[in-house]
Amino acid sequence: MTALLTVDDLTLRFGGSTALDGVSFDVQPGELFAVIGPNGAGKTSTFNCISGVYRPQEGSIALDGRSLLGRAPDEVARLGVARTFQNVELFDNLSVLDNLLLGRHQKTSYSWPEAMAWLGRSRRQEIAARRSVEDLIEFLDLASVRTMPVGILPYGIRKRIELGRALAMEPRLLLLDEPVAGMNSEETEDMARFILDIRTELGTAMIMVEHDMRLVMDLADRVMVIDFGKRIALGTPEVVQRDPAVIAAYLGGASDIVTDGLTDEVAR
Amino acid sequence: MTLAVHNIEVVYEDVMLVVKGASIRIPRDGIVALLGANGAGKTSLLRAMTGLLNVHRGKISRGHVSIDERPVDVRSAPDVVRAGISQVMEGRRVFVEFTVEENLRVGAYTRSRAGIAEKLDRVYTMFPILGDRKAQRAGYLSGGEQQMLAIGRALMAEPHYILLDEPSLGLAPQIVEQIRDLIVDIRSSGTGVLLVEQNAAMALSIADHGYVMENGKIVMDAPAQALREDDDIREFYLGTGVGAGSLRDVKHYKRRKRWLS
Amino acid sequence: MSTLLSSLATGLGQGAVYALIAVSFVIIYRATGVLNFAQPALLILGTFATSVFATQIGLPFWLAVVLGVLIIAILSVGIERVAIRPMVGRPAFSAAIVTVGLFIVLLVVAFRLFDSQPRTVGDPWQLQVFCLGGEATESFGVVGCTGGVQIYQNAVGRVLIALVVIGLLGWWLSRSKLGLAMRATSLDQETALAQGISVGRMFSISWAIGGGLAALAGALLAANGSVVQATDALFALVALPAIIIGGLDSLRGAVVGGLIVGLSMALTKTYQTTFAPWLGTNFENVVPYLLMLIVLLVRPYGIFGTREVQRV
Amino acid sequence: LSACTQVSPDDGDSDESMEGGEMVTGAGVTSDPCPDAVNADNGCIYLGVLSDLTEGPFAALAVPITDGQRAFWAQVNADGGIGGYDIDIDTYTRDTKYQAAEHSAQYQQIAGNIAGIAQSLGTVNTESVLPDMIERSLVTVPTSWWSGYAFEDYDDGIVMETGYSYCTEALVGLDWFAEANGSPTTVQAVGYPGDYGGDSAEGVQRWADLNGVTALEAIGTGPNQVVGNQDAVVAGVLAGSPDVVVLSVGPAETAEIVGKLAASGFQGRFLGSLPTWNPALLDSPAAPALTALYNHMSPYENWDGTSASIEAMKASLNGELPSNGGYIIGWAIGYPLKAALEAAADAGDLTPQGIAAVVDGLTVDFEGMLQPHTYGGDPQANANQAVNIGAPNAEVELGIETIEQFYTGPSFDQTDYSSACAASG
Amino acid sequence: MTTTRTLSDASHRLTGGSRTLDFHDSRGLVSRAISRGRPGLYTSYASDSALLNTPAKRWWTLVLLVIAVAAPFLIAADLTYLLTLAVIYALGGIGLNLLTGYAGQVSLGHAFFLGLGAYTAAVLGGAPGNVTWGLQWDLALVLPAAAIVPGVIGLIVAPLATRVRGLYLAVLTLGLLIVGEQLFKIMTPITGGQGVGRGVAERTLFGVDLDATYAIGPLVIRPETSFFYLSLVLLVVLGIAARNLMRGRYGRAFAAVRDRDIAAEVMGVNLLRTKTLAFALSSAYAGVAGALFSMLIGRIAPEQWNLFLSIDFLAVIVIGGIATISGTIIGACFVVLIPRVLEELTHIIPWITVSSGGLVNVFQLQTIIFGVLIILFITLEPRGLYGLWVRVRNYFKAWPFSY
Ligand SMILES: Nc1ncnc2c1ncn2[C@@H]1O[C@H](COP(=O)(O)OP(=O)(O)OP(=O)(O)O)[C@@H](O)[C@H]1O
Ligand SMILES: Nc1ncnc2c1ncn2[C@@H]1O[C@H](COP(=O)(O)OP(=O)(O)OP(=O)(O)O)[C@@H](O)[C@H]1O
Ligand SMILES: [Mg+2]
Ligand SMILES: [Mg+2]
Repeated sequence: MTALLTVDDLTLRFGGSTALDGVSFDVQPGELFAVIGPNGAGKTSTFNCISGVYRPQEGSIALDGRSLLGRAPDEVARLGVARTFQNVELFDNLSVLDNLLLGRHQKTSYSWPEAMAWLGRSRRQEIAARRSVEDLIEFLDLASVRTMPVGILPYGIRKRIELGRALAMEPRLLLLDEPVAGMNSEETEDMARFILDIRTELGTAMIMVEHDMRLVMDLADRVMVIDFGKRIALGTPEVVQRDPAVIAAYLGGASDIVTDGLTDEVAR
Repeated sequence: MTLAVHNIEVVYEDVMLVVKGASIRIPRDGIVALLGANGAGKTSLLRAMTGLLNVHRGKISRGHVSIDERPVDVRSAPDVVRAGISQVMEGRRVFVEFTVEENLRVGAYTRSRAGIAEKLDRVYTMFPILGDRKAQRAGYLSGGEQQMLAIGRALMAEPHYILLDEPSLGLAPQIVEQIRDLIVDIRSSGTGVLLVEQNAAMALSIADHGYVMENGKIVMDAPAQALREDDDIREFYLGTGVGAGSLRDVKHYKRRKRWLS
Repeated sequence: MSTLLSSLATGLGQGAVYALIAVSFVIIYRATGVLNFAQPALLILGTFATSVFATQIGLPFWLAVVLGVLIIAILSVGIERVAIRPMVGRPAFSAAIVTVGLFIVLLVVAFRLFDSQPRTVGDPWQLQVFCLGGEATESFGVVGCTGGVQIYQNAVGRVLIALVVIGLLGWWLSRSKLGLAMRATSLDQETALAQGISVGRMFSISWAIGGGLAALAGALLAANGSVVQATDALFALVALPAIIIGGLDSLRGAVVGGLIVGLSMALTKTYQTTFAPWLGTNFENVVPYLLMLIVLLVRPYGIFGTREVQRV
Repeated sequence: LSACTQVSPDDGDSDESMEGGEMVTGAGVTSDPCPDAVNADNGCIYLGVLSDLTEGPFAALAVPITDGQRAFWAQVNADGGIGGYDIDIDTYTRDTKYQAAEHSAQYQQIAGNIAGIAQSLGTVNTESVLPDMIERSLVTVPTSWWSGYAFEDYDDGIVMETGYSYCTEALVGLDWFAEANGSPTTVQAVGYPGDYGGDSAEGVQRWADLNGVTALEAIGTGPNQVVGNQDAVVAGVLAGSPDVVVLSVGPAETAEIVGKLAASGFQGRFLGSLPTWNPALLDSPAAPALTALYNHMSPYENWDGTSASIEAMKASLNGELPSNGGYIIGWAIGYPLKAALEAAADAGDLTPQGIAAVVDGLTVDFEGMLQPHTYGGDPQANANQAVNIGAPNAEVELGIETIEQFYTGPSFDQTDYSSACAASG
Repeated sequence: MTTTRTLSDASHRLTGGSRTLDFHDSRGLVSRAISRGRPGLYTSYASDSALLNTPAKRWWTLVLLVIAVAAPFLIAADLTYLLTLAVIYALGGIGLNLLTGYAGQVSLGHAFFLGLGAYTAAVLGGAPGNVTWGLQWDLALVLPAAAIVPGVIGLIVAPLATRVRGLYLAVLTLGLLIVGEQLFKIMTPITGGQGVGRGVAERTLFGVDLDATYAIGPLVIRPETSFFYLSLVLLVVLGIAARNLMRGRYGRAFAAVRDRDIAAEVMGVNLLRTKTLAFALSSAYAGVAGALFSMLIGRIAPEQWNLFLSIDFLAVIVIGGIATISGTIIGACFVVLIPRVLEELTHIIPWITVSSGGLVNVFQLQTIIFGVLIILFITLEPRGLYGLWVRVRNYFKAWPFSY
């Protein structure tokens, strides 16, 4: 199986500091790939490079063999990459419905004169978009808030809306930046379920950045660890978890949280 | 010495009642955890305590806040800060166009300029990465770095009470660990802490007392130890209840249990 | 050559007034995020107050200016309390339209006060000139200058006053906590509140300073060797390209922008009619804006402006 | 569309009626008395005023003009009114802010309710509604002195200009200048482009051509609110150093130009058009220079005039002084419309059409404030060309002392005055 | 639409498929059990997103239209003139709202585009003057041209404008206005020149002279009436077009660009193209409004396309409501009609007259009150007059249940 996404030797610098330093990895179709690392390691920057927000100085990124480098974010989106953001980036003044419909921007294609007339293609496409978005609302259990402006909704719901918006883009590769941050365990479980469902039902490949080790270790097929912009480990959760370099740089004493103390039942 | 909230109600836009008579007490020498699902009204309660409601077109429709049994006027946020209550706001909220150091200096706005250098140093030793980036614009920091900055900024005011709205959000496990120790330190230096957390495991591991909020009401009010042992808490907040296993096995139609609703 | 130097001098003098106006805009912008369209009206009211003190009550010019500045500062604070404070937390753009409403009201008040009369402020400079290398002449009670470089004393006075006042202001803002607090307020009012910054106070202070500076600029504008009418208020709008050239949130930028605008207009006035008459009458009005467009092409945030921080 | 039939425009006008057996009246004339009427038994003729009364660029002049007009008509009413009617200009006085759009909107609002327009300020503004005024036959007195109003092809005869045009002013003023100060070798016009400075500059040019004098290229400028200062003018004038500069700008600009040029050692003199003066200039630093170098031109008598009308006007103020000479203008521009109304009343037709009909050939007596003027006929032969030359003098009320009354010179008659000097677009 | 199908199918399975809503049925019928007791529930997406999606809205619109059509016959000519002006302001306001309200690009240069439209119309549709050009074309050609020329200029300047943001953009567009005014002043054959101006387009539409008075049966259609209708028709058509545009993908893209442009890009919205479209369309609307405006006032001078005209339009959209089309219309009525209302009201105040003495004269009072009203409306109701209306409506909607 050829990789869906190949990232090779990615290097990103800001002025003097190096945010990413020769990071390479690949993501297989349908894979759930996790990226972890300390704060400021460069995880979000990796996402930003893939989705075209940052221009890396060196390296290559290819989706299905097509280079993503130098492409504007909207082109990358067209090629099938969708993402969520670490700091929820929803359009606060718009309703949930409109936020999700925005995800379908590329899937509708009528021109502005058609939009003005609101006949034929524009109308058909809008109704189709609406229909698929309603499905997502149902799926993500957002029906009760669908016409509310996103700005006043609680954080957890907003994260879910963001996931919905990304899904509405029907991506081939979905980038999730800390999908369960700020959620309690119940909500985390819901989110985990959504992620698994997306994966099994839609077969979308996903890269997930997360600090919740339970989610990462339970869900991911493979885990990459970066520290100071460098890849320090890549492998299955079991392997990575025991990697001393990873424990030193990231899990630290906190690996206790996973392995003993209050949550010891969680770890096998 | 306590910061206490008495039976407070919060309404937004004159119609949406989101905190429905909540009372909590934060002793100067204690850590109090406030748990609750998304949208329970925790942030709203904090806003009520720090005078930030009117920014959100909300107001306190009943109840009051007191320090040491003396009522404080919480309608003016600057007065609240001067009274010694600092808040780490939800969503980091650093001044993106300021440098890291400027952010910290703004945090010390209510304090005299003397001693500011030491305070800065303290924050930089606590979070070395901030020290490395003190001249960088805060907006370009990573999410976790911004969170550290927000916590550091609140400490600059040397508050008597500090209200932390999800301080561990987006932090690496290692840092969470550090924050946990930090909070314990803060408490021992004589600052009362209100800890709003989704990471209940972390919160309850250090808290003395805990509250659970559901739908705007305080539904549980017990010592942390008791909460740690409560079955419902274990299931919904700690994720360690009956049947907890790999997240892969979680069923999505799992019924939500809610108190009083 | 002497024409060039003379026009540079006048240009600097005008530029100093523009710099004051620009700083008065910037100071309010820096604290409140609002572009205050009422500024021209405050300026002309400042002229009026100074004029009343100096010519009707007969106070010395300097005292009249100080009183005028104080009165307008107080007026500005009042205006801010009534009309701008309710806009805290609302889009800056709506607040800007409120200031347009204020402008309409205040301008009519100014017209009523002026009562169709041009005014003077009794400044010490009048039409006097420094004559460098030329021959001082006296014609018709006006001491003038033939040949050589002719520099109006009011230009020198304007430059000195503007530099001293702006310099002191900048020094004070950078030294005190207030400067930082004001900027914090404009960046994020809620977070500023949460740091204990009284947003309302920052608004008041910035309006007081902004209004006072506008009044000072108004007094200096009237010290032009001629008279001033209420309509001259509109002239304050040339500060807009100046603040954009310098960068909206930078005091230094406002000064540089103001001087650039003053100089470029003066030079255009002197030379355009000979070199490019086809550009039309009053082409100098366009020059600041053309410079602004060029600056924006190269630096979208002006010369000293802070780039907006954006990351996801 | 086939259902539509075109009808003639005045089919809808049905408000004509017969009053008292012989008087025909139309829009703007009622048998009811005016509000606050002086003569309660009289009917009322409503006249419109479209002026710049609050915040426009000419408010300083327009406000006293309007005050003067009100005083004039109050006097007419006090004298018994016209043909059994009092005149009211207050009800339909409107502020145009000197904006064409506002002028047009306000005009639309009052046009159907008035018998004529007692004041219409600004050439562009007036012209924007001129076609409609012509259609309604609304006789109008303009307060702008553009040469086009002398010609029927522009105004169809309904605009009753007073005094001369800016163009004539420059021609005659320069004649006077040559007489008083010796013939200049170079002249130059400085002014706001358009109907004001443009018209005047054309007059300067014509005078120069006629008299074999060099007219330097006219310098365009703008009010200080737009251009900041008049340095460009100062530099431009100095460069050519003409013997006389004809100014058509505002008072503040006049003071600045004259003062700064004097300070720069300029040796020439200045002739200022009607709106260049304001008494406050005598307090400005430029006062000595103005007193020495500047002469003011006005078609109307100045405040120190001696005619009956000036006396009557002063009486209307009970000894107070207006803020500037606008008051004189306001008083003077009352005469033509008064004469037209009287003639129309005599003819028994006070409809707008009736009033318009008497204008052609009507000779208006200004009671000495201005020389009598006959409307219609040959524009050149009938043109008013008498200039009152004044000099600044702090001793005189309103600061201008008349030094030559109703001067006329030879040049105007030699020019071809058969079309507007500065054409409209 | 196979891709859509996949997602729908998938989420059917994802959600267990046991739902009452059948999204594949084009009418999306809702079972009676669900819709019972919920009259507000839409029964199909088409009707949900329809322009007038409630009976109340349909009624209101109909009533307003009937009133608008009947108005010229019921009110005096000068009020018709003002109504026409309000309609034109609404049209121009919609243009500005597209750019500033929806796409978040604050523009102080709107008057320039109005001017462009006006001069395009004047040159193509006006009579030649002493120095000015005039082709005397029919309005059927002139009006589209008055949209296209400013639209194209908008398209050309947009790339520069998209480089800067916020107030920088506002002042940049002001620069455009100032430079434009200078151009207008020196292009005498087109504009007649400074302080002089020129005449405007002639009112001939499809060969019919709108300056003549017509009778249809008993109805007498005067020139001002036919011009009002022309403007009204344009407003209705272009207003609906704008509304349509804003409720679909372009409207959402505009809003996305306004609120968070990086996120918008990541969602697949092309910033440059979206902002350019906003600029061009806004300018085109302004052009049409400018053409009508010029024809209404009868003569245009280069100085009149100034900052104050731009600010008038900003006031229209802020007072009416940012990012609402109907709000813009309300705002235009406010800005145009309130001075007139004030005039009526202040004239009955006994001690305030046109005299220049006293505290203030009646005009100064009117202007002051107008300014104060602007301040009051904006400070008291953030979402403009439209917001006020929505609030009243919501109050009654939510009335028994205010939790
Ligand atoms: N636009 C930028 N300009 C300057 N520095 C930047 C920029 N973006 C990121 N950085 C720096 O690059 C480093 C990596 O940032 P990044 O956001 O990728 O971290 P992260 O791994 O996502 O961390 P976290 O877990 O805290 O979100 C950080 O130190 C940050 O300060
Ligand atoms: N400005 C507002 N206007 C109206 N409703 C609001 C506003 N802010 C919050 N709410 C509502 O109040 C309720 C409580 O919100 P709050 O943010 O206090 O919850 P929370 O417990 O802090 O949730 P989270 O864990 O997600 O932060 C939510 O239902 C939310 O939609
Ligand atoms: Mg990150
Ligand atoms: Mg919260």
